[in-house]
Amino acid sequence: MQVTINKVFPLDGSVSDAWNLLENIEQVASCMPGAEITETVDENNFKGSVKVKIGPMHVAFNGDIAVQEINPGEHRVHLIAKGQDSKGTSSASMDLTASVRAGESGASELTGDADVTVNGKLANFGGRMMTQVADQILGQFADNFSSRLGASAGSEDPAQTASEPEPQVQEINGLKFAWQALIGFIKSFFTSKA
Amino acid sequence: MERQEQLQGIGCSRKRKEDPRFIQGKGLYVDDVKLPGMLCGEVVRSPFAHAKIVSINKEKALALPGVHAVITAEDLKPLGLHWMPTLAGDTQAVLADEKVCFQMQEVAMVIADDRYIAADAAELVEVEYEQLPALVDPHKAMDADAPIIREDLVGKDEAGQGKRTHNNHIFTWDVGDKDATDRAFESAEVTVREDILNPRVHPSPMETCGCVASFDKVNGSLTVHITSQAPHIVRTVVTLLSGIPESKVRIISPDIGGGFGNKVGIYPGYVCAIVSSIVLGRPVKWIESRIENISTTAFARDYHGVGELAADKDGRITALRFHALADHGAFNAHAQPTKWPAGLFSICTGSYDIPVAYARVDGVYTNKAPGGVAYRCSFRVTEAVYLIERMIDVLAQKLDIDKAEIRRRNFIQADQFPYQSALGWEYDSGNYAPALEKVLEACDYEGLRKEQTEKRANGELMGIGLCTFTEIVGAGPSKACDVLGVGMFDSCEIRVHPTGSAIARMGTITQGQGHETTYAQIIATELGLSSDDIQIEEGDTDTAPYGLGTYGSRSTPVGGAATAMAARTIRAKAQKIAAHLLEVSPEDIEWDVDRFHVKGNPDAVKTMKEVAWAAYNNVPEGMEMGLESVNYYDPPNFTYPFGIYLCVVDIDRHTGETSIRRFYALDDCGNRINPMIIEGQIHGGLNEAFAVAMGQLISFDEEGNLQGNTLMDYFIPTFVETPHWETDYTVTPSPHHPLGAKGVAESPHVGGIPCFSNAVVDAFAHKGVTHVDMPHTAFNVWKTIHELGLDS
Amino acid sequence: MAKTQVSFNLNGQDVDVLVEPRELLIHVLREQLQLTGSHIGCETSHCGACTVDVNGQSIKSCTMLAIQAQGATVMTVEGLAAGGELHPLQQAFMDEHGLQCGFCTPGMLVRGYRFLQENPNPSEEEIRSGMAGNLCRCTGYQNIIKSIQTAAAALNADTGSQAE
Amino acid sequence: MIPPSFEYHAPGSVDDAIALLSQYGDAAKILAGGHSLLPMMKLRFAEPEHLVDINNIDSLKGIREEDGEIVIGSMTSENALIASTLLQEKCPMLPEAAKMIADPQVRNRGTIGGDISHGDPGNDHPALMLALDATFTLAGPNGARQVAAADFFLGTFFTALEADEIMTEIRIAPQAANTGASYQKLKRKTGDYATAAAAAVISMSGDTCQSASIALTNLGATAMRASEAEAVLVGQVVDEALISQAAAKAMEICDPAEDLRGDAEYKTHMGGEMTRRAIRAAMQRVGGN
Repeated sequence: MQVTINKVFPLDGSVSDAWNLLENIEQVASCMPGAEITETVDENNFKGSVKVKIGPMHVAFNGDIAVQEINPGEHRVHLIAKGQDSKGTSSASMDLTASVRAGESGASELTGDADVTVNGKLANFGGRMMTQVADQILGQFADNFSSRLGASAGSEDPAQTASEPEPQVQEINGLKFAWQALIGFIKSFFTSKA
Repeated sequence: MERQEQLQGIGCSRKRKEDPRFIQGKGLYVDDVKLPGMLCGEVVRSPFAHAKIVSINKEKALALPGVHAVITAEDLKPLGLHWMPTLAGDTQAVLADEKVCFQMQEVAMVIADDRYIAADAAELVEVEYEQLPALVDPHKAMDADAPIIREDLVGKDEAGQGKRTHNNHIFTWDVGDKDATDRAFESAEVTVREDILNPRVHPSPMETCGCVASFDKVNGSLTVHITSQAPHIVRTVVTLLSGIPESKVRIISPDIGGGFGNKVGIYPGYVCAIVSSIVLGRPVKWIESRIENISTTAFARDYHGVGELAADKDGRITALRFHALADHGAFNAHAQPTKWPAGLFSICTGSYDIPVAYARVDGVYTNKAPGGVAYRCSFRVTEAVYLIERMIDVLAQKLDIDKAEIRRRNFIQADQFPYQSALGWEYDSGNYAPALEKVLEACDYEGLRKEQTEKRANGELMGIGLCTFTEIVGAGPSKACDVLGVGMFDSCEIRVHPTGSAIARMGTITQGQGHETTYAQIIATELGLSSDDIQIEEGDTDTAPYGLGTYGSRSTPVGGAATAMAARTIRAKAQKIAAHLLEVSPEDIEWDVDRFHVKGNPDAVKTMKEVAWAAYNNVPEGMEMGLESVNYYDPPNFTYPFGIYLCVVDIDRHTGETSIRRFYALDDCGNRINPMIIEGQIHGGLNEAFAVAMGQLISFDEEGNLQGNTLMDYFIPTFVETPHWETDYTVTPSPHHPLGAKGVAESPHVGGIPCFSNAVVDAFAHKGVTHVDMPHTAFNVWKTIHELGLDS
Repeated sequence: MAKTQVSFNLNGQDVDVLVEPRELLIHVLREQLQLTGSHIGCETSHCGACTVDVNGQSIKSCTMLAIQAQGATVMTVEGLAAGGELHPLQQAFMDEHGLQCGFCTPGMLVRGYRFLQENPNPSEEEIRSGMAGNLCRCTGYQNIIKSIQTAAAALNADTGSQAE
Repeated sequence: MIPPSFEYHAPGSVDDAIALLSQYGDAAKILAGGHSLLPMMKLRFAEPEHLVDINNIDSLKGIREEDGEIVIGSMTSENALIASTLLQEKCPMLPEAAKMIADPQVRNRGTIGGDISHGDPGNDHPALMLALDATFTLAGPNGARQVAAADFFLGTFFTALEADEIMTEIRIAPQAANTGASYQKLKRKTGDYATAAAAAVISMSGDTCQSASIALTNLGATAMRASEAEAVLVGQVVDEALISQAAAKAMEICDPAEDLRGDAEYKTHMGGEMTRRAIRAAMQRVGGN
């Protein structure tokens, strides 16, 4: 089950501030709702996890992030993330190219082009909600990215400010919506009564 | 006459003898079997369609209290059981060996105290996979650079069914005179061509597959209760795989909750349960869930064909040509016993006198579940009938000839039987033209066409579908069919008891067809004993004579014939005993319904009951006592039932919903044993045809993930969707069958599918539509409507 | 997981079982109470093979916890025949060839039994919608409809004669 | 297909149920009819540690008239809706629609409150509630509050119901005079979700449409009100051309997910067609039926 998503998000900060944030993969990962880097293998390879618990649903994905390219000239990063859920019944991968550029309205823009693939149980029962789910996650990511950029723009030490975690509640809520959409879709395969 | 009626024999719509237990909840199905100390198995399955197995960690599962074992390919290897032969000459992984080749493939089996613990433990088996690109489209599978699905076959130019030309190629099969066919096409006045798809579907009987394996370590004997349409074959396969002598293997098919082809094959779950029982020394039950059933055991069809007809300008067909890619999934587990990889596809010239034909099928591997079963049909007969019955409509439209008329012009005529078809069959009997006229008249075909014309003028969509099909069933002559070298005979053993009741044991196995009733009726008529007093037993290999099972509409053509022959042997002996009792010579005696009497002296009588008693105390000198016989019947030919179906549909041009206004089915299955049961079989077969034509589809996404493998999405019509059925019949006996019977249960499925399709396409014929692929869901039909702009 | 005692009336008899909360009613009926008439066909409440009667209503016992049956009155196909005599619906299924493989039959009968109490004089259309929660692969439904019509007539004749 | 282990609670009152939800928080899940939750648990997608079964709370069941409103307990089953003479008389669209949900057995277990609380865009009651301008009573640790249907459905499976709240009642105004209502649902087969469905409630004054209320099922992230479609009709003498305009407006707000029922284009068209049929049927029933 593969979907392709192309998105542009306006940012408040300058192109160079945004690029400073984007080229730091660990920072980028922490903008992903519920995600964290658990191990730095080398400068281009990381291990990470996404853990979500919403209502009755528990999902934990563990995986690898491989940076394919960091192109400061074009303010572009290309990375591939692959993971499996902890029960081994589903896998997901994302081939993401993200870049920042001068914005049309705001100061700058974040562009994301992602191919997201889901296989296994989630693809059997929830695959067709992929677009909505991926959209939601990416939107939440952009929000986090933007707010972190806003926070860092006024700071002496952008990296330090940026590393402060976002309020957990906000992240969970963001995911809650997306995952609930997915759960709901899965449920919708069964008779429609609660 | 009265005595005849009392027998409730052939031709009588007697009530079924099996019903009392079913209506009181006393049937015994495999999942009802509960043995002391029994454990439960749960299969751990691959979430991916194509992946390498990096590692399997059983520790957490084994640590769960109540778990007895977790078996994987590694455990089966020392026993040589990690792969097993398929019925199609290929091999199939019992548990995935280093890689998985389809989603939900069997990777491990957990054995635990009960199904609850087994389910928990299956979740705890940790398998690490490295995903590989998956192939779901057979055309793409044949690309030069396609990923290799079966690494185990790399370098082998043969996979059990002849030469293969590509790593994902299984076989090429062809039949007919290619050159003559090509020439006929070159010189034809008119030709038509269509891509004809039979999508992947699943038989989905109400009961899923399962078994209870019980190995007795003390006696070294194995008993398996199993959902099998062919228990004797299972016994032979178990022996070949395990080395346990056949005399110590007992296979029991108890009551079977529907088969429809799903229960012919031998599945990894069975093998794992058997091995587990042997290793653990305790009975092991394995029952698949509905999701597992739809996803893994036995798909049908998946034939991607191109059909062509050549004809003269009057619509007389001069040649037929066909090529298909047959998607067999990851292993060629095509469950069919003929000597040809495409089964009986060569019946594709149908009811028509076609001078030359050529058909070719290439088998292909994909990352989908293995199989290729005959879903309520003989082997690839649905695909064949679908081809010819669709194509003749395409030709009719091209030439603007009425669809009934074009059939009249091409029918094999009654005086041409026995008829030699271009692809090598000898049709035993048929009488198509009068049957067609009977149906057209019953349905007021002319009136319907008139109404259609009026409706079209108003922008309404009404379709009339015809299907005038011929089947080939009753596999089969052993010269044409065998399973693992065992010829396709079938058997019956009859014992008449001293007081005149009897038991018969059969090599076939009923799955709802009513064998306990119909075989008893045959014996009743042949022996003059009431069918009430005749017990039929099937499915226990310890007691029944060897037989090849029930599928391909073979029970009546083969098992029924064996029954008649065994009964006739008994009657011949009985005649001698009667003569002895009446003190005349056997030639001076006549059979009269239920008794013998001396010719010319109707009062000198011995009833069969009296003879039965005498058989145990007063037989002619030199004669063995007892009254029993066993017959192994190898039929001289297949049988060729036919039918004329007519379907009227109305299509909602706004939603694409098709409503079946009328479905009229005339079947000719030769002589009829129990008309009530025949009618029931036809209703059921039509409903399965309706399901296939209008909604069933096993679909995958591009990565091989199954879509819609629960009964929410997989279409099994309910009372509400199912149309009303009208049935009719003619009788054209088979000349070679002892009872003149032909077999009926599959005709409605085989003939019904193209009839529905023909009706749907006919609704759009005036707009130039010649073919639309199944299933004709509202969505798919609407697409046609919308493309044509008919919804505005 | 600790087990809980659940008591209910099953086919006229009081029964007690010890169950885990997660145990489904169908499994407890079939495996603990040995009433294997009710069957499992789909597990997602689509097929109706597991239909039983709980407190006068047809329900799918694959989608009800056994623990929820506490205090309930439950009837399965095994409870349909009274005093060794077949229920008219059972007789009608036999007479009208309303079954083939028999796997869906217990669920059909239990649902049909309740349906005829809800609607003693159903039209064909009403039978089709009233029985729509039960799947059959063998019969094409037509003879099941006939069976229900025959049973309705028999039951009504019976009630009529009793009233006199 | 075996659910994972959990602890089972069967409170006898709403207060007890709320106390359990407060105590166990995210680890608890309400068990109403169970026909969505139990299959999900069998697939091991949902693994709640605690199930709070509210089937034993009698106060949540039943249909009554109170202060000129129809009050439906959240645990009222679909079959009870169908059987209710009060609803047949004063809110006939509800029993009509309930007959199109699932199958007879499932309708004995499935409840109106469960159907609404899930916020599943494929469920039928959300659109019905929107079209009927229903109000929901949500009870929580701090008492009860009233939420209008229009404010309840926030996203796919995302509603205004908090984790420690239970929907207790649904309140609906009886159908006004000179009003007709209809629910039109296209589905593949019995037991299926709608490919598309539409609810319409139309009030007429002579030949003029006085008010219109239209809502759609399974055509977006939530059930939704088709306000612009309504606006096309109100104050007008409604003819086929106008109905088609309204249907076109309804189609504009459709954003369905593609699945085996159809692609977005088909479903959107079916949204239009169901809207058209619902308006026609509702108008036919004005003053009659």
